[in-house]
Amino acid sequence: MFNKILIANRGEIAVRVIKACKELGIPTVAIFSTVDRNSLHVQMADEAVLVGPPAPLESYLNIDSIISIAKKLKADAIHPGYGFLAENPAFTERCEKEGIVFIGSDSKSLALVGDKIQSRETMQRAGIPIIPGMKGSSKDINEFKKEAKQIGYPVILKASGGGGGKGMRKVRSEDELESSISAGMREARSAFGDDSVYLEKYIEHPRHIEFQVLADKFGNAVHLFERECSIQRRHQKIVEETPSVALDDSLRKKMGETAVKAIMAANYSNAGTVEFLLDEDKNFYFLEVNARIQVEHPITELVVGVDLVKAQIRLAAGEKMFLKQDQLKQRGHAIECRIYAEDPENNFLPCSGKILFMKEPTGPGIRHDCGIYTGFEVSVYYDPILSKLVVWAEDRPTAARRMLTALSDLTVLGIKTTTGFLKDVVSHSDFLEGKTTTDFIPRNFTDWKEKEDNKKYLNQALIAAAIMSQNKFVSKGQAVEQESYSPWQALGKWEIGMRN
Amino acid sequence: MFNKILIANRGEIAVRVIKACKELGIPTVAIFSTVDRNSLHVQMADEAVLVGPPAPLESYLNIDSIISIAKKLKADAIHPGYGFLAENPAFTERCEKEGIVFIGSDSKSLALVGDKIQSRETMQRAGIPIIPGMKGSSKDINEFKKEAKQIGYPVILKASGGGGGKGMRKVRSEDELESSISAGMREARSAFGDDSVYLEKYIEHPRHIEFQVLADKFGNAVHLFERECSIQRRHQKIVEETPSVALDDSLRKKMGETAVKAIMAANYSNAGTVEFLLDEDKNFYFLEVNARIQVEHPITELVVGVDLVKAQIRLAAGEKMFLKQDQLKQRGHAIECRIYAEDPENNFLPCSGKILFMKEPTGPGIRHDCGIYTGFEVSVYYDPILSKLVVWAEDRPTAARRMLTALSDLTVLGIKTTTGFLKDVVSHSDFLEGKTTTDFIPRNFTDWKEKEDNKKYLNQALIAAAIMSQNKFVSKGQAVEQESYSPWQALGKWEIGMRN
Amino acid sequence: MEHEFKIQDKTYKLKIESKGNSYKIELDGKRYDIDAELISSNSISFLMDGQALTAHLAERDGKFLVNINGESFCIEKPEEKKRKNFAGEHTHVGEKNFVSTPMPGKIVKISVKVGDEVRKNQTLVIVEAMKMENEIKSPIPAKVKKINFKEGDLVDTGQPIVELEPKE
Amino acid sequence: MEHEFKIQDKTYKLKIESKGNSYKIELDGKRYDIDAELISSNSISFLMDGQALTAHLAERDGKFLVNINGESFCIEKPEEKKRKNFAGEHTHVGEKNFVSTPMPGKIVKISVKVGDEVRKNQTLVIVEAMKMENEIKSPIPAKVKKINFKEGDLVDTGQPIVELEPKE
Repeated sequence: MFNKILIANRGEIAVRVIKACKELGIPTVAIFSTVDRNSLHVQMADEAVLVGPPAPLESYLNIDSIISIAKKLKADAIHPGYGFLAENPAFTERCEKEGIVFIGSDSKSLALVGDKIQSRETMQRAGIPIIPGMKGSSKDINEFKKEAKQIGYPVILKASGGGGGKGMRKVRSEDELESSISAGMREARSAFGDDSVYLEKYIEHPRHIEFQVLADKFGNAVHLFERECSIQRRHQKIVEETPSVALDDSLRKKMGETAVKAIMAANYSNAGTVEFLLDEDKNFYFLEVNARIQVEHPITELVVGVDLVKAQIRLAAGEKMFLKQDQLKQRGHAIECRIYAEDPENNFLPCSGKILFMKEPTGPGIRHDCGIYTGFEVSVYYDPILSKLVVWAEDRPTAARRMLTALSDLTVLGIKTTTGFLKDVVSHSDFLEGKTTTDFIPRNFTDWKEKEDNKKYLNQALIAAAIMSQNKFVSKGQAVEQESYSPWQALGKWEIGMRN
Repeated sequence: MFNKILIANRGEIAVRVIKACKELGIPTVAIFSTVDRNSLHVQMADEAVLVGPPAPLESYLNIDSIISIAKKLKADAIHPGYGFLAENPAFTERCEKEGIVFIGSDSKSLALVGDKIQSRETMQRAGIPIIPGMKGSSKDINEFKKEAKQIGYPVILKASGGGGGKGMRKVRSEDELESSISAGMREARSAFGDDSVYLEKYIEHPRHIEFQVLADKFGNAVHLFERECSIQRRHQKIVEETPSVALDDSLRKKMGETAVKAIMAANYSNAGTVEFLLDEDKNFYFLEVNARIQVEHPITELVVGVDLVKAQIRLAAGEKMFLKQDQLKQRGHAIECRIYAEDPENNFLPCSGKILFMKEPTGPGIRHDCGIYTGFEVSVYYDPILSKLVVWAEDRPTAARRMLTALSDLTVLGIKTTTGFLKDVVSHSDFLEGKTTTDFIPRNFTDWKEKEDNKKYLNQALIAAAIMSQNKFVSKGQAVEQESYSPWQALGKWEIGMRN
Repeated sequence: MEHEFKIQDKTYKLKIESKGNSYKIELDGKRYDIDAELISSNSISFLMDGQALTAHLAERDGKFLVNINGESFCIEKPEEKKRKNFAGEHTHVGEKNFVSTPMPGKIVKISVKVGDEVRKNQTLVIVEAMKMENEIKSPIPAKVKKINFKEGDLVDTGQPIVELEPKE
Repeated sequence: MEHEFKIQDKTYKLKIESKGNSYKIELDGKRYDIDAELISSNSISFLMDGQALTAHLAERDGKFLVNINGESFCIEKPEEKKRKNFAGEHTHVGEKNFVSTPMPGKIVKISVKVGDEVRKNQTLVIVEAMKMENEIKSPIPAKVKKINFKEGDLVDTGQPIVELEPKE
């Protein structure tokens, strides 16, 4: 096993990885940019080192700095989390050269699956169904125009170098093509350091179904069943669940086997996810391999009972596959809601600022993978994900109900979040009936506003504000003195005492 | 289903029940004594009513007050939690008379299983193995002396009316008998309103193994496997786990079937637990039926995947058994540590006082059923349980490791707790090897002291104190202003502004 | 004592009398008897005629941010409002005839130059924040009057990026 | 600046120099360079030569209660100690020749009367707290000098319940 693991990431996923390492007894190194000194991952790691200025290219994407920190502190493995360097074959290759274990697949397979065009070809050869689209990327707008016409509008523009919705745009007509391509290329470069983009047929009303796969370095792989991630806005997943209501056992088995076949075809090892689109006739098409731990991995952990991050570490350390396909079972139902610092009433624009107060939901079947705390400053520099609220329950209706109460119990004051929006999503009749296709949000939630008039607790909120405004509590001098035992405040009083 | 449920309890179990009701969409009524106005269960319920002064007999044991609150607020069911009125047949009978559903078994079966002597006879008739002991209670010291001599010392003194270690004492010789009986009777009266006590053979080095059973009102019952609760001090369970390392599948099956038979013999419905002692030769003896939701129920929930509190509510509402024995499976391993407000260095004397700061552990597989918060005042009047830290993991060693890190992450400042002691328990070689018998604590932890000299972070703690003492932060005026957004403090400043 | 609050455009007046933790409050002609306990410096536990509620509050810029059972409220105190500057407001467009960004970020592209005539909804500027590009569009048909930033600049909320002259 | 602290009976001296969030600390002849950030009003995040740590602190009665990675410390500030009273201390017995309860509770039984001679470890009083009975025993062979409470009384920590006269 490893002597020390460097986590080349920040936020909730860095926290998640550090917790796994702690339980495995492996010391951890956190890296942080100058705006992240007070981040949770810095507080939790055994060692923490400044990696650079806030801009990702100078910090969490800065390969030279990260490698030199790992070598200096004698970390023998690096966990990349998701995003940043998680799917960057150049980084993985560098780790391989420097003799540091990259916790993920090898650079060759990463390069293959990370290039959507190459991977589509590989999958096609392996007999895996794919969506019609461009054979390769291009810099020539005319080629895009020709291809788009041939595939037929609407088409979808994707970044060759990565996932997560970055650089991805639906293009309805030739009018929109040129500006979409420019914007997509810029986003792709900024997010992945590679501006290659390509076009694909846009499938109407599909479901996004992905399969979690674990593979060792010796050609053994198992799948841990599906996750349905159809509820997306701007091609970004926001609510995920498992099992999917759209699969029956035979389709589940067939897709699972296809997923394992896809991973084998790419000579891929470690944790990977095979994404499919499922159309209305239950045909499924290979989309891509996500060569990383996914944001939504907790729902699989809860339903299948396997710790995926620990599995990643063990497989990267060279353990043989320790799971058997026929012993893996789904139990109950899990749902994840991503809590973003975004304004759902204003086109989901990211928000930054200080968390003035936060209270986490707790209780049976509730897991909150969280990267923030009261007093934390959400910066503009990084992905606006704050936390992931995950619930497990015996069945889907119970899980949906649990998610609703857990969302109501999550309090974040001082910054706008998607919590109120998500409450409406998980209590929407289409969601409760399992009518979840990737157009769920545009279909049901265009121009969503919080229903101010329907709020039950308006009077109570006003009364709370009035009681606060009433100087009663303060003039009694009770509030601060009785309720706060901060040494800072105590010292403050002591200071005053000294001066008198 | 019920229209409204009154929870006749306080602390973490009241919080647990309220959460279950919320998810079922059933409004809740909390009751509170005058010292519990600021308790968590009052904050979480839909309605909350003062029930009386702090003394339990005048508040949480005050049957008349509780019934009248339930009737006034039109609660059609009462959940008793554990302790207090949970196993009081008089209360259950009163509920039955008033037309309020008691969420538990009926008064007749409660009277039967609640009387240890009667229940021993019933079990013996049903062919269930029992421990040799007195046939009935007595007020005559000479009868106790005679019986004890006949059974043979050591014997154990137990309260007829209840469990949880209250009134229970090991008696090594006739010298100790009289004072033990007086103390036991007083404790029994105070805890259960009934001072009957009796004697039993004391079995050396046993394990405490109990089986969770659920039964409907129509004679259908299933068991949800075992919990091992051998780690006890003063006959109070402090660490519980499931599965037990002492059972193999055939013994597990046999004990489970015996547990169901015991529940049936008592005509018992709802959630109940059948306690056994398992001796070194794997003989098991019926101890008693715990006619309530148990403190340690979460470990069964995590391993079997069934919400026991919701099951209680559904069964009490008259639902038929919705679980099938052959579909119930154990998965992984769960451990619970009870966090008490006690001083483990001073004979576990209960502590009271204000929680100056608390931070809960979070993460995959961690559940913290908690009745306290920063600023909460732990009173002297009630059981000193603060919370229950519960972990689930794929296997026992991983669960033990997870528990250790979770205990390290649990911070409670301002009151002594058993946390440090529990860390030593779950990392003890006997625990890790599964050598858990009921004498585990006296065998390994007599006169336990926290190892001050071995502390890793002594220098860091001193440095933290020094930095706090340095008036730097305070004189900068940053601390309070930047880090606290309490409206109270804001108003405080505003007040000052007004006066100028 | 009387308090006046605003939520969005609506004004609310409350009369409040208190004795210890007991409050008598009049709101919209209704009277409430309340027992309120300070649970932490950001939380109040209420009992209103038996109804139990916990409100979480924080204060910033003369506003109370309140959350009760997952419902959020932003309550302004009009008398305090006056004393605050207008920083942090979402001044996208409108009367002021300029466009600004609703969140701090970096200008990655300025698509127009001074003197250009622009259509309604034509993209003027692209601001990148948190790795997403946001197009800032012209709210009206207009002529570009002034550009206050260049590509690569960091820009804060409310700062006029491009000033416009409306076309009739 | 110098600070003196006590943990149990041991005294520690620290020299501390600070500039912003940077601290130079000397303890036991060793020097530490520290970057310390206030994470909340009860938590400090340290970096000491790369080592990352979070300390949680609270203060009461002139003592710091500190928790780092699950290890607890009670750190006294001797100079402040003097100004505090001794309430809350566990004064069971010893030099003072009386017994008291280590936690507040109700006296359910007093087993002795004034003038009784008692053995070491003989139960003098039973105090019930949190539904558990706790026997308060004589720490020494002694004669009962005075009894300050009666059965049913509530008794606080540190209050002399039974006063004793030691026997040689």
